[in-house]
Order: sequence, then structure tokens, then C-alpha cells
Amino acid sequence: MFYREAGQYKSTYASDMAVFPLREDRIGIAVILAVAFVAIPFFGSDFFIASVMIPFLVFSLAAIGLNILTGYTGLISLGTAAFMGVGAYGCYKLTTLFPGVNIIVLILLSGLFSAGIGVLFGLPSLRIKGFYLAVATLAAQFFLQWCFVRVPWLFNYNASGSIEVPQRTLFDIPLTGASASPETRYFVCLGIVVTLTWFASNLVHGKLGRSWMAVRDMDIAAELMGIKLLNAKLMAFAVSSYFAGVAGAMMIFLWYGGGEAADVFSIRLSFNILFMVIIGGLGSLLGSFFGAAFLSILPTALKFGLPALGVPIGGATAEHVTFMLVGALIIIFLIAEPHGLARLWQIGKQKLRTWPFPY
Amino acid sequence: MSDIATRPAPSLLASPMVRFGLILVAILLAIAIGVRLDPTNTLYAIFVDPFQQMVQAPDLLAQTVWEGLVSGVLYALIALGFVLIFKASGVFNFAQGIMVVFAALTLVGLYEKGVPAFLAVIITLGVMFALAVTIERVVLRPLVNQPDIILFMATFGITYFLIGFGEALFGGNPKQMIADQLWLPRGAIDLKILGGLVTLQKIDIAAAVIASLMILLLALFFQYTRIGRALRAVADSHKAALSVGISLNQIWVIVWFTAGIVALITGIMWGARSDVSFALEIVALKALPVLILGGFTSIPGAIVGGLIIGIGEKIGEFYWGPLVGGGIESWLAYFIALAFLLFRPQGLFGDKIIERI
Amino acid sequence: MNAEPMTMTGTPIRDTGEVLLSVEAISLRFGGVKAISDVSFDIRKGEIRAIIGPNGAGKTSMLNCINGFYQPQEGRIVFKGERRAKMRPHRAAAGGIARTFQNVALFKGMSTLDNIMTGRTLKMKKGFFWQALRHGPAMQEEIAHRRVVEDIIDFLQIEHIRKLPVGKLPYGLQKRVELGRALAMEPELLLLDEPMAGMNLEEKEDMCRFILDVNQQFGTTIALIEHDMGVVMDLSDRVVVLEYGRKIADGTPDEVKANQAVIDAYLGVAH
Amino acid sequence: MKTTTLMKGTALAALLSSAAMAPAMAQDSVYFANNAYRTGPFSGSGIPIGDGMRDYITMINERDGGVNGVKIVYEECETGYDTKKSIECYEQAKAKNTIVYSPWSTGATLAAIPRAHVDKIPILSMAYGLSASADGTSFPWVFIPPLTYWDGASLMVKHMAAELGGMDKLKGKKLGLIHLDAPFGKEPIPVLENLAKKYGFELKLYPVAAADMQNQGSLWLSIRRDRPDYLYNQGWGAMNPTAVKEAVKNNFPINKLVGVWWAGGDDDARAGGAEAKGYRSLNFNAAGQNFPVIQDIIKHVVDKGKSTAPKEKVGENLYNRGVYNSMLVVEAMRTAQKITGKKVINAEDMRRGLESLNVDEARLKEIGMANFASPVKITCADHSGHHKAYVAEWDGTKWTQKGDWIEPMKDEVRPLIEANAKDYTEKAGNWPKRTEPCEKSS
Repeated sequence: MFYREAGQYKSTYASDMAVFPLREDRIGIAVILAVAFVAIPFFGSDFFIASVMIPFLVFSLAAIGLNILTGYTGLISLGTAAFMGVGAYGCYKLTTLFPGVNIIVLILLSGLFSAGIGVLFGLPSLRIKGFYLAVATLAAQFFLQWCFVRVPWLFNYNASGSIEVPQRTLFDIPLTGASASPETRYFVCLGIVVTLTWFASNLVHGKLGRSWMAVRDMDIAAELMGIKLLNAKLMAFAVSSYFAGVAGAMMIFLWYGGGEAADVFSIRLSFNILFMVIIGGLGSLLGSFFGAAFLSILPTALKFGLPALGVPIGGATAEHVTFMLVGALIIIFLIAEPHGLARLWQIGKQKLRTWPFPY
Repeated sequence: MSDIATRPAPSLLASPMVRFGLILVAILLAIAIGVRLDPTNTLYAIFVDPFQQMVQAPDLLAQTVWEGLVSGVLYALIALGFVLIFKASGVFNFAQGIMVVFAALTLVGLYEKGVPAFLAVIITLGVMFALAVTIERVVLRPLVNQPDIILFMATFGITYFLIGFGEALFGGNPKQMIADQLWLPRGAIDLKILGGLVTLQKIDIAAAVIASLMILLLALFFQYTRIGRALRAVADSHKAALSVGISLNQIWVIVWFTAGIVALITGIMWGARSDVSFALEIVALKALPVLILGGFTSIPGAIVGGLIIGIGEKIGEFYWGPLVGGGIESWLAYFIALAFLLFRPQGLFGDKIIERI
Repeated sequence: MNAEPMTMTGTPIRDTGEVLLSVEAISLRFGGVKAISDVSFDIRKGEIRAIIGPNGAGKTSMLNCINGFYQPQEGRIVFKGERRAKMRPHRAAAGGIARTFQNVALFKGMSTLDNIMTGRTLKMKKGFFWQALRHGPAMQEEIAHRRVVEDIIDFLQIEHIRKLPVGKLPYGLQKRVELGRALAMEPELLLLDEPMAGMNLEEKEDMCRFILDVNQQFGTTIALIEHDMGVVMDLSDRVVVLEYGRKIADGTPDEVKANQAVIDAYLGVAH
Repeated sequence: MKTTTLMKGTALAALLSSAAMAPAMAQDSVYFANNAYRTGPFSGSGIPIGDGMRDYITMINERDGGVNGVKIVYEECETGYDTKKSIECYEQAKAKNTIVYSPWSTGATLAAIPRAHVDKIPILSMAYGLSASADGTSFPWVFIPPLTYWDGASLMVKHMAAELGGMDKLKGKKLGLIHLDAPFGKEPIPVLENLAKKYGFELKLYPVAAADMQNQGSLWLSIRRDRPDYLYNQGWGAMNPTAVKEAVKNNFPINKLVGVWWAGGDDDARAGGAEAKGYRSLNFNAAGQNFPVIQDIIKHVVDKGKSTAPKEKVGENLYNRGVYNSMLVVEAMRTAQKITGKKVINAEDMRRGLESLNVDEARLKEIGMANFASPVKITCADHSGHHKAYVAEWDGTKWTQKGDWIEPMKDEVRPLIEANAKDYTEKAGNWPKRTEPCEKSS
């Protein structure tokens, strides 16, 4: 009824190649962006913005990063958290080395460090595949985490071994540090995430994205088409780690506001982001958002939402329930829809397209 | 011969980028170590001193190797659980680690509730059987014929569920393994050899013996029983097994139950060495490099891989760890496995990778 | 069956040009097993060259050697006058060799359009940052290549499946998409590995027509493996016959048809 | 489809927003948010602590009807010892106007310190967290009584010297530090390094990665090789019982192994079996049930079925430490009421109360805690007090006091604290200058 492609003709390839070829989709995106940029900061409480929206954005970005590697290129990684950590520590070093440079620039630059490290740990991917590679990425996870604790240069020889987030401003508005308001931090996160998602979307719809998917679907054929496997895979590692790195820098600088970073970027976080990608949908950018929303908001909602609604649930019980629920949901999703929330969304849209006359 | 054949694997070292990367890593490491130490002594500290120590204190070397051997046996036990399931159902069972914790927790939890020790063991076995049946019914059966990666992810789901479930039932606090009640020995045997003292814990000896026995039993089981033969048939080809009338569902239950038994024994052994808590789950990740080394389908591979990783990381940590401040054990195993992988991508005993087009 | 009348006459009438690729005394072993032993032949510019032989004769291995997927232990391959003992697959692709596969090797998660667009990968030059922007030059490039791909889609008459994921297409169409993907590379030499395997008569006829059209319209040199003798004899200019990794005959279809060794191989004379 | 999604989103948003709304609070109550970790790998320690904290507050509410008639609404927020969740908990505590934030992990404390100075919420990190925060001039909102990890390290050295027969006997001895390879574990290193230089003993470090907490085999081999005279264990969670077991296994004299106060859980020692008898740990609260305060808790809370702790666990070392922490909260609140003259205090009042906290022997006796802990006094500049602690010994079934209460080396620790506080505030860039006035009494 409302959602039809009938009557929308594409007269140029450019419009046919648009990421959202349908007018309704474009309107939908515009509405979502409007909500994100206007409604949420205006109507959301501090708690909602600081503990729900900012984590959601950070995880979305990390999930997009992992999705590029796992969903688009077919390389499983269990080391996402470590690459996020590289971004966080990289950003910390940058802020001390270049205190005058705007923090947003530094956050975006810090991803380059993790891109480099990602490439280094991506090298074995030429020779090893599948689960073997997954285990190899664990080497990155544990080694880098060890470095975060063991290389005092990384945390500026602080006695506490932690990252201290300095206050940085833009036009005298504090962006980082404790006096930055949740709304400001949210806007910075949102801006970065929207921009980088746009880049990611461009990449996966272009030549590089096709090479990645070719490698994923049939690497030998891809090689015989002239795609250099090592380059495509390393590129995937680089881009993926870049996203993870920026997400990590955002996590520490815009969300945590400093602290004991080494144990933040633990194997648990790597797993969590992998789950987001699976539940959201492998090979779908939109799915990354769904997955992140689901897995970052669900526990918070259970923990704080249920008691607020008057359902008595102890903190520990909520925690147990969350674990069980997440586990069960992963299984249910895999059984019901192995392609994740993104596919459910598509199916929903397909139904809507023919509604109310499905035949 | 056929059009399908092994492809000469490309030499990784031939790729200039790889070579560049490796050199880079080597240089970085050298600098990192060099900065910490007196530069002139760096080479000595890496290449001479550790070996001198080995010669000067052979008792410590023997002790290190023994410690490595024992933890290697335990890694191998966890890896064995993986291999059993992978062979029979092609599932890379990430949940094996948590199954170890879950089994041990159930045992201890039951005992704390007043169930006699050996009855608790039997009930725990029952629980593991129920778990196997449940997993087969709820997870595996609906997911049959899905790609491996989906099944792998599903075992993540099992892991998370078991963590929540286990904590909700038994609480998350560490518990002590009921080693005495299970007639496991305690104390140590002190051997005065090699100009020093080598201490062998009786519990470690017991672990090694029990592990060997179990592997032997498993081998016999695979070789000489009807079910064992069926298992091997399934491992070779699901379709072929189906066509001769082997019930896949039954086989899966048996395999997961077997893996559950292995998990229980691993849990008892490891629990007796430290204690039973969810922190064990992370130690269980160490089984993954063991699998890389041994190959996912080889039981001897799991054992040899376990020993190499166990001994390798203990020796590495003990003799080279202090050069960088120690604590390298947390990642050394993965690097040992990676180093092996560069030369044998399919693992020590894994089936050859066949690329066909 | 449709055919090119000229080849029916039996003599090598087409003026095929200079040698494009020659295989010189190639041997390929896997462990102790010899897949190819000492095979030499050449492919001339503009011709359709068939490689035939019983199952396991080493035909696909031969193609794999030509485009660098396997590296023969002995012998050389000369392509466009350039001698090489070793060749990486992507170099071969860059040199103008494209191929299709015996068991369709499409990228199953991608649409028909994207599959064929991957064929243009080597021709697209815009760098990473332009791709990330997907505006300006990068978009123009994308559109230019899209045009080429749309021409190929028209040519192969697969407009209706343009946006469908290839994994769900029927086999015959998949083979066609695969041909399209190879064509998108604008190859000088096109290697077709059993392009008609598993097709019904109608599909085969279509495929034959496409192959001939490609050869004539674009002047693409084609080397193909095919089991259907009728097709081989009708399409090809010259045929090389392999058996147990050795070459047993080489010549025009008629010559090969008359060759005693070939008859023995196909009729199964006891060895 | 779209509209429904949007609606769902709005509903969820509303739900989460409301979750953070201030609770409907009665006129005569204050809200106290406590982080707890009853789940996860550290829950073995987290459960008794949480029980102790909750039970003391419940007892105050039940027995006395609150503090001067003001009930304390106590709420636990589960962190699982995970920093991410603790930040959520902080945000919630802030939204609900907690009078004091109790982070219960070093990571959570570090993350909360900058925020608390902006949001003006006092942090009470009892003998954990950032040692430098004992500098009240730089950290007006953070309190770290009764002593810091650096005091603990100096106590260890003192204890070693006392056993050896004097500070001069330290020369040439070897002290090993087993520590969790994380900021918490590395805390004692600077102090021990300084003291090693000063007194001429050798310091050996034995880090334990978080992933290898239960896998300390090679570490103990190194200990066997190095043969340290004493071992100080800065460990937490599953690491401690494993360390005790390994010490027993490796024939390390168990009474030379001394844990930081967090390595003094009953379960930690119990794991070593009979051989663990003699294991020691620093302690600043007494264990056992023989104190009026614990008896009151049993009477008013446990026996009435209002506690989650089984009766036999009441009085365990970590349980009592939870009680001690809640006592600090209650006493600070009482002080704040006295200073401000208000009954229902807010976070800023609570900060003043904490800063003027002075629990002397007499007061300890009044609240049934005589000999339970050393007196505590916090001042404007000194937010820790660097109070006395003692060495406890495991007798096979329970912790007992071994030796006297000893003073930490305040003169060693204090300069380090001030230097580090300076370093911290400088690196943070425009760290807020202290504007809060000191109380006249302190």
C-alpha cells in the first residue's frame, strides 16, 4: 500500500545503483536520521543517551567492521576486541603527542593503527582458512591484550596503568573528558558512525566489496578472475580493523571516559561483537545495526527495564537470564533464520511490498 | 588421475608482503627486547643464557617439562572432546570448554547438596546424557545440513546458555573439587634426581594415567564396537552412513555424550588441580591452538598437539618469559600453533587440504 | 544442430592467425601421480580449439596449468610471445585469460549483475578513496563498466535475472552467467571447461550460438573442453586429444575423427 | 511494519528512560547504590562482600529505623566485575541521586573518578581503586579509607622485617610479588621498588594473566628457581585459591606467602586444604561472629530470613569487610547529618560527611565494633588516612589475627601519592581545581 516500487522508474544507471533505490526507503532513512539527530537528544534522558545510545553506536561500528571481515569476506575473526584496543591506545598516544589537534580527527586517525596491526595479523589468512584462521586471530587477541598491560609506553607510564581521557573541546564545547555532556558525546559518535557507515556502504557496493564477496563465495574462482587474494583479504582486514579501531577509540574516549582499558578489550567483547554480526546478519550493514541494538540494549533493558516496570528481578538473576536468553536467541535465530535480523527485515519489506494483496 | 587434485600450496614465504611482515615482526620484537636489556647482552640473553640454565639446573628443566606434560594432557583432554564431535558431526564445538565447567560444577554442586560422591558422578553422567539429547533435539536436528559456520555459531549459543544456566543453578563462586571423596590421591612424590629435586604431584600422575586410559578405551571403542564402527563411518561420509542405515541422530547423541564424559573427567582433573569456577572456561580456549596443531579430526593429533603446546608454553614462559617481563603464556600457545601452521596449514595430522576447481 | 557451415566441409578453412599460446612439453605431477606428461600444442589467435579426452585424461589440469592455477613441474607455456614457467592466476587474468569452470564456480551470494561486474575488476582503476566516496570519478567509472556489463547481459539474454542472487538460478542460467562473467574480462583467450555439461538440447544450442558469436563478434580465441562430440566437431577449428595425461592426437576435427588412437581411446580398446 | 518498529522503539526508549528516573522516594529516606558482582569469575569474592554490605544496611534500617530516622534505600547493581556494566550502573546511580557511589572494582573506580568530579557524586572505594586518590586536594570527591594498596605494600615489607628481626635484616633478601597482570595487580610495584632500593632487598615480579588465573604452573616453577624469601600476593578471584594450592604443591613455606587483603577470602584459603594452614593475608577488619554488630545482624536480619547469606557464612572475612564498608557509609551519613543539620542528605552533603569522618575507638565500641577494625579518620587533604592493618593467619578453618595492628609507612607512601595525583590531574588537562571548602572541624 505505502511501500511499492511500482511507478518508480530508473532512467539512469546512477539511480539504479543507488544504495536505496526505492523512494520509501530513502524516506525511511531520512526519518531514522531525523530521529537520531533530533528526537533522541531532545527527548532522551541522560541515562538513555549515555548507557543505551552511545554503546549502541559504538558496537554498531565495531559490528560493521567485523561484518566486513566475516560477513563480506568470509574470514572469521575472534580478535575484534584487540583491534578495538589498538584504536583506543593509538588514540591515547595521539592525544598526548598532538594535544592541539582536534579529538575527532585523532579518533579517526587512530583507526589507522589498528588497520596496520590488522594487516599484520591478517597475513596468515593467505595460508589458513576457516576455523584455523579463527584460532589464529585469537593469537592477536591475547598478544595485543598482553601488550596493553605490558608496554607502559602505551599508557604513558601511568601508575594506574589506565587511560586517562583528557578534556578536548571544539568551539569551546567539551567533546571528551568528564565535563562533556552525554548529548555532545552522542552527537560526535553519531556523526562518526553515520559517516563511516556511508563509506562502508560505498565500499561494499563497489569494486572492493565485490572482490570481498567473490573471495568469500569462491576464492579460487576469484583468484582466476584476477583478484589478488592476499590483497583482497588484507584490505578486508585493514578496513575491518580500521572500523574496529575507531569504535575502540570512541568506546574509551566518548563512552567510558577512560579507565582500565586493557581488560575492557577482552575476548568476551570479541565474542559479543561476533554474536551481534551473526544475529544481525552476516553480510549486511543494516544487520550490524540490528545486531548491535539487540545485544547491547537487551541486557540493559532486562537489567534496568524490568525492575522499573515492577518486575522484581535481582541483578544477579537478570545477569543469568541475559546469558541464557542470549544463548537461546542465538540458537533460535540460527534455526529460524540463519541470515539474521537483516533477512527478517527484508522478508518483512517484501511482504509489505505486496500488502494488502499478497497474490 | 583426475582433474581434481591437490594443488601445490603456494609458498607463503615467497610472497613479498609476508616476508616483509615477518621481518617487521622480528625487528620489532628484537627492538622491544633489546631496549629492555643491555643491548650487548640481548643476544646472549636470548640464545645462550636459557640453554645454560637448562644445563645447569637439569632438575628444573625436568620439572618444567613435567609441568608442561601435565597441562598438555589436560589441554589434550579438552581438545579430545572437540575432535570427537568434529569427527562425527562436523561441528566445531565451541561449547566444549563450558561443558567441562558445567560437568564439574554439577558434580560438586550435587555433592554439596548431600549426594554421596560416587552417586553424584553417576547423576552427573546422567545430566551430561540429558544435555547431549537436548542438544541433539534442540540444536543439531533443526540445523542439519546447514553450513559448518552456522553450527559453529550455534555452539556459541550453547556456551552462553550453559554459562547462565550453570551460574543460576550452582552460583558463580569457585568450588572445590571433591578429589578425596573420589579417591584421587593427594600429596607428592619427591624424586631426588639430576642433582636436585623433582616433585611429581600424585594428582598429576593420576591425571596422566586416567587420560591415557580413557584414550585407550576410546580407541578400543572406535575399533571394536558396532557403535564405534558406525561413528567412523559417519565421520567418513554422512550420506554413506545414512545409506547403510545408521541413524545420524543416535550417533550424535552418543558422540555428544562421549564428549560429555570426557568433559566430566577433564573437569574433575582440572578442578582437583585448582578449583572449579567459570574462569576455567578461558583456560579451555587453550585447546584451540592444540587443535590447530593436531588437526581437527585426529585423536593422536590432539594428544601430540596438547603435549607440544603444554611443554612449549611452559618452557617458553620459564626460560624466555622473564626477558619480556613474563606472562607470555597467555599468548605463546597461539603463536606456537601459528608457526606450525605456516608450514603445515592442515595441522600435524590433519587431512591434506585439497583445492579443486 | 546449428553449426557453422564452413567447418562442416572439414578442411581448416578459417584463416587463424599467429600462435597466441603454446604449451611446450608440459608435465604435471601430484605426488607420484602424473596428471600430464610431456604435452605440447598451440592455440592460434581467433580459433576455437577443443581439448577432448576420456574422463581423467588431464584436460582440466591442462586448463589449470594454462591459467596458472597449477604450476607444471616441467615444460613451458608461451603466451603472446612471453615465455613463462611459473604464472600466478591473477597475472594470467591480467594478461587476458578468462575461464569458466566444470562445476559452476559463481559467487553464490551475489546477484547476476554483481557476478558479471566482478569480471570488470581488473579494468577498474579508481583507488580506494574514490571507491569509499562513490561519487565523481568513481561513480562515472562504475557507470561506464555497468554499461559494458549491461551489453553482455543483453547479449546473453539474461536481463530478467539481473538482480537475482545466482545461487538460486537454474543450472543452465548459471552457466550462462558464468560465461558472462568471463566475457566481462574482455579476454583474449577464453577457456571454457565443459560449458554444456548437464544442459538440455535447447540450452546447448543457445550456448553453442553464444560461443560462436563471441568468437566471431569479439574475435576472442577460445579453448574448450567438451564431452559432446557433436558439439566439438561442429564448433572447433582444431582438436587436441588427451588420454592418461598424454597427447594422442592433434588436428582438425576430421583428422582427429579418423585417428586410430582416438577411436581406440573412445571405444575403450583394452590397454 | 515501519510504524510498528518505530513505536516499539519509542516504547523501549520510554521504558529505559523511566528506568533511570529517580525512584519514588519517601521523604525520610536516602538512596545508596552499590555495585555488586554476584556473577562472573570473581563472584566468589563478590557474593560475601555484597551480603555483608546489604545485611548491615538492612540491620540499621530494621534495628534503628534508619540513620536518625532516615532509612537507607539500598540497591545493588550487578556488574559481574565488568567495567562496561559498572559504567551503566554509575549512570543509573547518578540518575537516581545516590548519596555515594560504591564502585567495587578498580576498573569501575578509574572510570568513575573523572565523572564523579563533574557530577558531584562522592566515590567510596574502600581500600581499592586509584591509590593517588588519597590526595583530597586533587580528588575532593574520592575516598579511599582505611588504606591504599601502597600502604599494603609497605605493610608487607614491615611484616617481613618484623619476622626477620629488623629493617636492617632485609638486605639481600628476596621478595616476590605475585600479581594479577592488570592495573590492580601492578599497583604495589612502585612502592615495593622504592623500598627495595632503600632497604636493599630484591624484588621479583610474577605476573598472572587474567586468562591464566587457574593455570599458574610455570609461574611457580620460576618461584622455585628464584627461591624468594617472601611472597606477596596481589591477587583476586580464582587466582588466589590457585596460588595457595600451588604454594602447597611446590613446598613453598605457606606462612611466607602473604596476600593483600583481597586475597584473604575464606574460600581462597580453604582451597589449599589442611596444608594451607598458616597462609597469611593483610587485613583491616576482624573475621568471625563474636562482635555485637555481627550478632545484631544475625538477630535482626539473618534470623528473620532477610539475608541471602547462609548463617554459617556470616562472619567470614569478606562478609565482615562488606559490613565494614557499609559502616563507613552509615557513619559518614551520620556525620553529614550532624554537619549540615539536615536529616535527608544529598550527595554533596555526603561528601562533606565523608571528609569529616572520624570513627574513634569509643564510637567503634558504641556501634558494636570494638576490636573489629582500627579507628578511621579522614581529613580534607588525606582521603585515606593510611590506617593500621594487621596480618591475619588461616588456622585451617578461619582467619585469626596474627600479631599487632601495624602502621603503614605513611612517609614513604604519601609523597608518591601526591606526585601521582599531580601527574594524573596534569595529564587529564583542565582537571577541576578543588573549590569545595574544607570543614572547620577537620
